[in-house]
Amino acid sequence: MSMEVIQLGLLMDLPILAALLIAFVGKPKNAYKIALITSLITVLPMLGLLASFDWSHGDQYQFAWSLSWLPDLGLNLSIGVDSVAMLLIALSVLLGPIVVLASKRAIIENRKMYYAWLMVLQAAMVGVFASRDLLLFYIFFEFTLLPMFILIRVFGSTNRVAASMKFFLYTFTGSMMTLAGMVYVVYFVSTQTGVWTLDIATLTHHAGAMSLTEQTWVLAALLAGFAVKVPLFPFHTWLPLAHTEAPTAGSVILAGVLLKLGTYGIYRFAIPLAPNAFYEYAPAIAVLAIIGIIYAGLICWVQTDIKKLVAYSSVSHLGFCVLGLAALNVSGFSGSILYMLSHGLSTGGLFLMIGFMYERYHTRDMRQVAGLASKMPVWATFMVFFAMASVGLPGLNGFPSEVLCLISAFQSDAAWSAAGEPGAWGSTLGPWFAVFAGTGMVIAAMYLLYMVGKICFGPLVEPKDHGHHGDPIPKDLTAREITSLVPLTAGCLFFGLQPTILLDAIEKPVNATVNLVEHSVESMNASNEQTDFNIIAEGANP
Amino acid sequence: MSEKLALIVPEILLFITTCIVMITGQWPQRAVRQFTPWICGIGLIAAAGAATATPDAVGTLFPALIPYTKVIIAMVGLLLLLLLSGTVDRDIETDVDRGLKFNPINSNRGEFYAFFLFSLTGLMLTVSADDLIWMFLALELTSLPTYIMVTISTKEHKSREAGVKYFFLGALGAATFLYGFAMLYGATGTTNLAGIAQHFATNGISSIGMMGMLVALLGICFKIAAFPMHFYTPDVYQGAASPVSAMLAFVPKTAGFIAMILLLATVGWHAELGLPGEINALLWIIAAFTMTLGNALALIQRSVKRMLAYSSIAHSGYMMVGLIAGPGQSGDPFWRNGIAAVLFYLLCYGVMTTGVFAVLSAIEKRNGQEADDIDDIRGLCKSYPALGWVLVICTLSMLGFPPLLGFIGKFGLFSSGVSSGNIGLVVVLGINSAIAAWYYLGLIAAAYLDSPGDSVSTVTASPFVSRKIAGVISAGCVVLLLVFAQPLIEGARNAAALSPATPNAADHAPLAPDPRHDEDH
Amino acid sequence: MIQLTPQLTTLLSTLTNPMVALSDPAAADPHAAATTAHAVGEVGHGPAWVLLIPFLPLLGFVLNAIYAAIGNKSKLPAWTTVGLLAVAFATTLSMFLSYDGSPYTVHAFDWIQVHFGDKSMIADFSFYVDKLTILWMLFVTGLATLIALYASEYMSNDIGTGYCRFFSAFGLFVFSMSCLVMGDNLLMLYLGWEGVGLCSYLLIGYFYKKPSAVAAAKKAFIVNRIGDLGLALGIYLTFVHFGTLEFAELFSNEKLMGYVADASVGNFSAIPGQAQWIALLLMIGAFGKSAQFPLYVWLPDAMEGPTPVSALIHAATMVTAGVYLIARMYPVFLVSEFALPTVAWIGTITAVLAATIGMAQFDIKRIMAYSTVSQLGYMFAGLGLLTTTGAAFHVLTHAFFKALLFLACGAVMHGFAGQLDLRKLSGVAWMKGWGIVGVTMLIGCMNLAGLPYITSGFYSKDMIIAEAFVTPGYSIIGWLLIVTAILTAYYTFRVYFRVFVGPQHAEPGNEHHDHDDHAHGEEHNHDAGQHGDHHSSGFHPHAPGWAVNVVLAVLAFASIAAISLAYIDKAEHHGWVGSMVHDSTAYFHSPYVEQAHHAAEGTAHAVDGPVGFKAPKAVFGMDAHTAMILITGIGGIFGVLVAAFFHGPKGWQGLFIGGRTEAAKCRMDAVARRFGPIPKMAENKWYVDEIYHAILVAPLRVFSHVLHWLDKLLVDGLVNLFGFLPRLFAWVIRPSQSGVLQGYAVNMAGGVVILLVVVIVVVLRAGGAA
Amino acid sequence: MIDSALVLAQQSFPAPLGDSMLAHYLFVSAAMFVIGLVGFVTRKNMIIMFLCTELMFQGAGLALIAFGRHHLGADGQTFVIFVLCVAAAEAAMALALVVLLFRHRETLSAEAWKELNG
Repeated sequence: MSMEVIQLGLLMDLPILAALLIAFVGKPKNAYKIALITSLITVLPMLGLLASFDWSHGDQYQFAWSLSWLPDLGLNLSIGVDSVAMLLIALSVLLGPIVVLASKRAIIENRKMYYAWLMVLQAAMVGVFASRDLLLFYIFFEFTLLPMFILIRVFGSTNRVAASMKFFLYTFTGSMMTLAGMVYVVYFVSTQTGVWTLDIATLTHHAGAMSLTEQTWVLAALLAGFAVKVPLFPFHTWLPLAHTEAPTAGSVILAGVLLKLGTYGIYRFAIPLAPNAFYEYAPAIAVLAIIGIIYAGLICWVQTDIKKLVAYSSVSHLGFCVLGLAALNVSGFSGSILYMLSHGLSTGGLFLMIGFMYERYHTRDMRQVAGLASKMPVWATFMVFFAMASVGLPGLNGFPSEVLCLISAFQSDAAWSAAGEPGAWGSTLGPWFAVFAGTGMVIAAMYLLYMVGKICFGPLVEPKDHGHHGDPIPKDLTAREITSLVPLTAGCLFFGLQPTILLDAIEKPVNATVNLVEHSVESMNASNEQTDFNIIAEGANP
Repeated sequence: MSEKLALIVPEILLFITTCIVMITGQWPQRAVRQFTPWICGIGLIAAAGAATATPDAVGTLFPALIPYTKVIIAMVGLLLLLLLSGTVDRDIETDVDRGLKFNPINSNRGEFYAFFLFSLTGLMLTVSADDLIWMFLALELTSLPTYIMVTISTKEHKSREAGVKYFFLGALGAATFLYGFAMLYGATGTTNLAGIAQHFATNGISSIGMMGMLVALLGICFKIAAFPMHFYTPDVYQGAASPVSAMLAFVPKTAGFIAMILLLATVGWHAELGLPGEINALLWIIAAFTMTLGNALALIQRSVKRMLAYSSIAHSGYMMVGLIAGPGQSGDPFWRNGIAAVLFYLLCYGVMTTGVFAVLSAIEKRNGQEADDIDDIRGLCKSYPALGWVLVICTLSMLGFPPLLGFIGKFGLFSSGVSSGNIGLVVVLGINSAIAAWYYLGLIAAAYLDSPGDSVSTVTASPFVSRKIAGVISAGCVVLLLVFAQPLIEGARNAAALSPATPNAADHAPLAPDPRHDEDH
Repeated sequence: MIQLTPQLTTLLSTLTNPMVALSDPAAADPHAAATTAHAVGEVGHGPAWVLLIPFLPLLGFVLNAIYAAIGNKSKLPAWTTVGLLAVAFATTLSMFLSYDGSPYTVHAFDWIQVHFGDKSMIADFSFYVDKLTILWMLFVTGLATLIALYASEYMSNDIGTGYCRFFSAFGLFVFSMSCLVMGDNLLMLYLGWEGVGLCSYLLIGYFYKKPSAVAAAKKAFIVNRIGDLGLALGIYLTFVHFGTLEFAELFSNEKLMGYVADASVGNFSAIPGQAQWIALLLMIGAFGKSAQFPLYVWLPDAMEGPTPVSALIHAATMVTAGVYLIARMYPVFLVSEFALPTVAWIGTITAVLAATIGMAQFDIKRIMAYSTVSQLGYMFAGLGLLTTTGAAFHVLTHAFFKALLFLACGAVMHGFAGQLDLRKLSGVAWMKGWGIVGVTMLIGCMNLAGLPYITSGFYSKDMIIAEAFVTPGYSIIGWLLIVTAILTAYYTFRVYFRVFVGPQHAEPGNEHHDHDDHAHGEEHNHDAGQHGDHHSSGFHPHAPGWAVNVVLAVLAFASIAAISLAYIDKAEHHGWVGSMVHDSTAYFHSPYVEQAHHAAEGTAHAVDGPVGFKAPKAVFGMDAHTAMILITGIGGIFGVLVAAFFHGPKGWQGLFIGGRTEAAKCRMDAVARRFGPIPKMAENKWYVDEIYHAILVAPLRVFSHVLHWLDKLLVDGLVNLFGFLPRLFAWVIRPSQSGVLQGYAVNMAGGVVILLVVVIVVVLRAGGAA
Repeated sequence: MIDSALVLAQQSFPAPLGDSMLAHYLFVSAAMFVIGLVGFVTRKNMIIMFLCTELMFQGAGLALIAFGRHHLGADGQTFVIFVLCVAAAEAAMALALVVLLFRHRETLSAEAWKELNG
């Protein structure tokens, strides 16, 4: 076990240890400190991993380690990361201290439970991305539900019970189908190779041999879980509810990482395991994504609950992410993965801003709170910043990925893209997809400026009874709050100005995935032609 | 003869223990009386030890079924034993504490433990059964004591009502599978299971044999609490004392599943098409209905025990997926072997459900009544953290939440279902797991997330530490068996290996090729 | 539009630009063309100090943000900004002076790079410098410096509150504008494009407590975004079609050269549709940013921002970005059959429409705003008529005189507590301390009105109008533009005659700088009564200080001095601007096009003559240029006289034809009544905003509400329904658990029987089917 | 005729139960089972209900004997003996149960016991 593997393990173990410490040893008042210190310490091995990762071989699993767990089920504790997973892990780990910082004042009761589960969630999120075993992935994927369920259910606002139930049950239902689909793939591969294996790389290598019908069903099953998680229209209704009711940290993690499990799942599993079916149904998926972009965007525009607005905006934004995946080409995948990494920063930032406001005024209703710029200029500045990042302003995080996703939609139509590019071998999407998805840009400006215009600008409006709750609240953001925002701000700028670093990092795996899809589609086309030829030959020879 | 006896050494040991227990349970000296459960425990451990040493049952359908199955029966039996302590004779012991003289006539302790052991003996005998007569007797031996245990488990009316319903409907069920057995015998001229299998394999399955099989299976559905014989389940579970309910959830169900496995092995599973059409259709419908019914009705319960009863029904439905999938070809691995999945799941289910019932048994209302309403367990993690956590862990496991034991078990069912081509049923299973999540989550939320302040009635710990221990052990197993599941899974796989010599009727039956599988050829 | 198509073809193949009618030695000389073409094809790396131009303003932004964070309460932000911008301007000047004729790029850092296969999409943070860039950057940085200086005084009321915010946004704006103009690829351009939009948003909404300012800011951003969508799609399509986003590569792209060659012989059918779409999409972006019909509605509202902002962003620089875009991407526009005619017509329509609205407004800043829209229309018409030189020249002169006009108006607004209604002000020029404002305003108005020979505005406007007459089929545009020129002269001098001359009168506005936390109004109330000649007791105008006056004077001088630009290089390029444009891709007859043409010569589409040589065409028996000097000159003077007659005060100040004796009454009042509702409609901007609201915004909003409800009821309802189904099922089957023993027995027996029957039937049917 | 029958009887004693005869027995056994079932379902008196289950058991028993005779094996008869034992055990339990219940409700009606439901 190399040093790096230990570091990777630490990313999961440290939060778990902290959770145990908080739950069984620590006092409630220390919970925050333990969580904060742990989440900060966890950053160190993560940085070490980032440094020792061999980015020039980003498509290979690195820091790989495997321990046989249940050989009869083929289940191995096998971890390892490629560059995509590595970056997503980095994102998850970096969000840790931020959400802990942001929770200090919001969470007053049940602190032990809160921070313990927050830490568990941290570990589970790392686990999802670090898994090289299909079942292990699924275990972590599902496991994230529980901490989140508890965070929403116990620490959410008024409608939290319904929200947590819907969140859990909806995603759980979907992922049961995902499990069935995954098992089918494993079974199929075992019939091909004679080995029952859950190793993702092996499965990916052989799954393309499934017939189109099989792949279609597998795709449907996998998407049942992942599309709900993303969430893709029309499976999104749990998200606004969950986001609205969740505590700030929950919303941030939900937006920052948990939704990405869906797109990551599509990228990592749905596409490689059912390449031909995905190719076949990519336009339909893209249409859903685009409907989501426009539909959710327009709904945002008429919200009065500011948190719900941002929640719906996630639905809208994630539409771009799925669109990029549906384009099945390099720019689409790159854009989509970039979106996975960057979306959480701006949306997470917005959720933090709303959380800070809520701590002061105990309302999220834009009719009750408005014009806060005059009272909280620092807050308003950050709010405008994150809103602009969310709008997709160039130079900030949303832009490069949005551009790539839209370009990919154009490109993925063979008629519109130069031959010789991987992914330019057929028509999945086309310019109209980009045009309609592009309206999302306008709509995003509409609803976010509507929000900013109401909540930050205009005459000051404050709810009458604010300040009756608990301790006196400082006027503007405190140093702690600003500290939690600075990394997000820096992240937004970094993603906006230096996406190339990330794009280079994910270039290899993305190209590999595109090649895989291309290979499967071509071989299936070839075999179809062969069949056609045979039929013709037989027909000609009575 | 001696080979046969060698197979039933555990049963013999248990029977001996039963005889001892019957006497010691009524013993005037309290110390001896109270030693009774220990004797049971020793007997069970001895039986488990003997079971491990059981040789292969040559000539039976599942030659290696006995060791694994009997060991898990004995182990879960030990857990149940911990749970059962104090169920009866509580008043009598209180009276003795107050100085009254012990009157063996009023005491039920002896027969209660004896019945428990009898039931387990019956269960083990079911495992050893190689003959219809044996199987019938073993099944009845499993069930008859439980009728009485249910009835005497509490002093309340509900136990009697539960007892009467259980008994009468049980008789109906027994008559049904007996009639099925009669027809099976009529069709084949032998009561020996291997003989029946041989007959089916050589002569095909006659319509009367098929009818017999169907009726027998339907009758055994009573034991496993499956549709359409499940109606008694919630009433009986609710009426019986919680420890007894736990026992009902494991013992007759296991007996029923073992019996079904043995019966189904006589017709065999076709390599591609599985069970013969009628049986497949029957089990398919039963499985789907059982899961759905159980989960749906569990959704609307306030009584935790009723909820668990319905969940027990649902779990039977899940396990039937494994039955339908069958053991696959000889030498097939665990993930393909539905029977192994069932055997493993029986263990998982036994442990999980014992844990939950243990929690319910370990608390009681202040008026001495059983804790049953969901409000009674509200905030349990705060008032009784150990019990609360046991409940949370075991319920999560029943939900099939990864990576707990229930998930591993369910994954076996999933994989066998998928690899045997029953994807539709697996989808139903998946949807049902999600429906089940609803009420399990309610349970978890009530115990862990809600504060005791919400609770209407307050509960207190019951004075039996062993119940708490049973719960903690169950929860411990749910977590720790994850790490050590491999030997168990391996054991289940070995146990469920169909004897290679088994003639397979299904393979010989003239069957139309299924177009689904054309592309495989 | 259809009938225009062949005309454009003719245009491309036969037009002769009068400015190069005397033939263009540089362009005609194959050797020179080849040299320049070489330069276009292989773009070298420029000096790194060029990076100072964008990054100094960015530094200003950062410093001002820091000042804001530490709560600076002095004029330090202003001086920082002015200083940095001045250095940036100086750097631009040195860039101009050191430019050796071949474009170069300066690489700051890698930005977006995606590699697929052997190709890649590269959009780096780099800057591309050619003469077009230099031209734009000169006036952007120059004006920004001046206006920052002006703002240092103008915004001084906000010291300690919004001062830092203003100047940081100001710095960010100049940075973004630099990126827009200097970016070496389309995504950089887009970055700047959106960046200036952001700054525009922030600065329009500077007085954020004012709902109207917030609404205007929002409107500006969103309307711009609609345009940006077109721009973005155009950029994507450019990449998808040409495989590059970098200007240097794009303009040496063989495909594009081939298309230009095809276009030059009118063979548009040889150009793929998608290549033609690029220009149409980019055009939408240009319409949004440059406030062209139908996306012009945001610009008048944008006057909610502080006046320096209106001057710099919404008059001089940002709104010309559309012109820049089209000029920069001119080859792409040339290959589109419909793009340039559309640009010409939209520009003309905008010019006319905005002028008619401008005539009826009473808010002087809004009049200036509409005049900006109208003048932008001229520029677009010029682009559409293939005179990029004219358009660019007009951009330049307009930048000076419109900035001047705005700043003068701003001085008035500042001095009269936000008063902008021309009916409530009169004779301002004669008030104490307002002399410079009066004079410079007059110069600005003359420029806008296009008084012949003495104003630079005249030269640039004339260049465009003349072009319309030499372009076959476009004389109607010419006439429309002439009419617009007359209207422009009228409404411009309407302002001047009413506000700056005549009897002194001033009612203060109601805006006591409500953006200030300290009461600005009180400051002036202490000496109430000393200025009894003002109608509002307790008010005295706040005469501009030195910074404002200096800036106004400089701008006035510049707008006159710009006349000289028309004469520099006149022979070769029809003016200095022509020479600047000439060496860039913006010039339709540029070496680039030449090169493309040469490339095409070898092909089957060889043409008779070089691209863009127009046959000289006589208008009224004269050279078009001379004719236009006459016509527009006379038209301009006529417009001024009309304004003087209707609005001018009695006496010499009204050129002896005016009759106004009061601030609020004039001859026009009576005339306007004769026109019935038309003036009112014009004053209400032809109800365009209302129409947009009725046919776009309101329905969309209703639709969104419908979607919201659908989401709640249908989409979520279905989910809830599926969630409810198990419960429903449970309630349905619950009676089976009646608790009655016999009931259970019946159920069991019935279940067994039914199952047996079902199974047997199912299997029989399945068997039968098989 | 008689001779031949006798010879036949002597040759294969005990003679297997013929198919038609078997059918008669099976019919009776089925009838007993169904009557028992119907009685169980329709009668409310618990003792009678129990008797009905006995009828069902014995119906099955009859079938077993008939089949045993049909196959000329002892299995059926053996089975029946065990069934009778079990039935006896059940009878004992049933009576005890019925007595217990009667003590509490003073009625033998099964419908008196329906508190547990849903």
